[in-house]
Amino acid sequence: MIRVQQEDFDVGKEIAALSEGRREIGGVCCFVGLVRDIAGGAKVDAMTLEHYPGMTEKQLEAIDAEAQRRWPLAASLIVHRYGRLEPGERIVLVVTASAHREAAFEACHFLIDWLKTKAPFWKLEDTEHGAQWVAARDSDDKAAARWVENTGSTGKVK
Amino acid sequence: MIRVQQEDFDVGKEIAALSEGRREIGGVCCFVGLVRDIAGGAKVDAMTLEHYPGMTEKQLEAIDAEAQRRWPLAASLIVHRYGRLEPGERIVLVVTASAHREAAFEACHFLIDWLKTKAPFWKLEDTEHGAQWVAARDSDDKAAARWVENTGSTGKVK
Amino acid sequence: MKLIYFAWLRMRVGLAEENVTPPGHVRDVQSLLEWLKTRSPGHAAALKEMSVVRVAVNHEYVPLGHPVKQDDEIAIFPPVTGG
Amino acid sequence: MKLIYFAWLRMRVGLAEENVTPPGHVRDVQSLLEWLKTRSPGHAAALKEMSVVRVAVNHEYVPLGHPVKQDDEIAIFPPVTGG
Repeated sequence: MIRVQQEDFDVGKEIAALSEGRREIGGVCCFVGLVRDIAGGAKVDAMTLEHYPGMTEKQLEAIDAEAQRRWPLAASLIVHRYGRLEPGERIVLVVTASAHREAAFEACHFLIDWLKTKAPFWKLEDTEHGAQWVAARDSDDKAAARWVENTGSTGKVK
Repeated sequence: MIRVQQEDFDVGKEIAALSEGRREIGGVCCFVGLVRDIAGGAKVDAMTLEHYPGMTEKQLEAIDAEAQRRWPLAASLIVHRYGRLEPGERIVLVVTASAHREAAFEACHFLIDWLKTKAPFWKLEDTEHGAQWVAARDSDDKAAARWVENTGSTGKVK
Repeated sequence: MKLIYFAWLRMRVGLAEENVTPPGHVRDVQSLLEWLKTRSPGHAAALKEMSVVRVAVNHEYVPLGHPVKQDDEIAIFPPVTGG
Repeated sequence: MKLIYFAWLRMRVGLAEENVTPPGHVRDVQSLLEWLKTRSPGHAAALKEMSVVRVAVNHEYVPLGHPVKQDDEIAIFPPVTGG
């Protein structure tokens, strides 16, 4: 399940809703991304997340479906916010639930790594040096590259 | 930070309390373990978690300190329940917060793997075939073995 | 065709979107981008460094050789930075 | 010394804890466990399969060669299954 929204989300409620009545679930893994107050050494006052409505939903749906295909998940959720956010605010939530913790961990890690390089969002930071578009990071590309499937492999690439 | 308690916990509140006002945090990873309604093919009506007061806290403190030493964490939390729990109930919560998501993910994964083989808890399951002590699983030992430090290495053992 | 720009690419072009009818030789993404560079100094500046330009046709990422048609929605943007 | 048992080991021994004063030759965990087996059929049954017996002295896991002293708190239990 995916959602793209301007408003904040409640992590506890999202997890509870996802696992409610699903008693085959043994483990839930979640990741919450927050706005940091520092970027490249400069103080950040706020950040504006721009996205591409339509493509965002389509890409997130595809990413979510890929996780469901590659891991035995009972449920999964991606919530991504857009608009103006201040330091400390939540940006993104990924939740995965499975009978087994390993699948929950791997799928959650995959989802955040994957969406960082695929979902059409762009961050504009208001810093003490003015507004700056965040540059894509090599480390994010490398993190995503770990999850590229080899022929016949379904897990994390070692 | 660690807590051992009989009562339930609120995942959203725990995460919020841990990251409150800490604007250097960019990512929070959490894991929630739940009671499943099936164990080894048998229906589970309830589970009773026994533990060793005193040693439990000491081991969890040591595990938490080890995560703090091995990863650049802004904060971490382990909450483990004991007593009688029914399917769907929360057993354990692990939360890690860091400037960077990779550290948060690895430390969270380490903490749950590590505590499963080190924290003195024992599960007694009420199943349709009577009460059964849960046997330790090889897969848990293997999961924990990944995190054994090689000389000079601090990350996940590949 | 409908063109949409995002982030600093949008700011350099000076437009969030535009409808264009390129000449007949524009058949793929590569030739579309080359033609777009000739439309204005803003377009040229935005598309100067191709290593940081990504293209989606009808909401899917595509390589430079991907064909473009008059009824396509074509988005042009820098590498994404969400999450 | 104070002995504490947990989980199925406790049930087999039939005691949650007991205070014992072992003979002088009991100087380490190994010799303590051997001596305990002679105390009752319950103890013997609980400690029969040593591969599933873990020992902590004063809240720390220890190997079989670890020394034991009269004022130690010694816990004997199966592999843990929390989390």
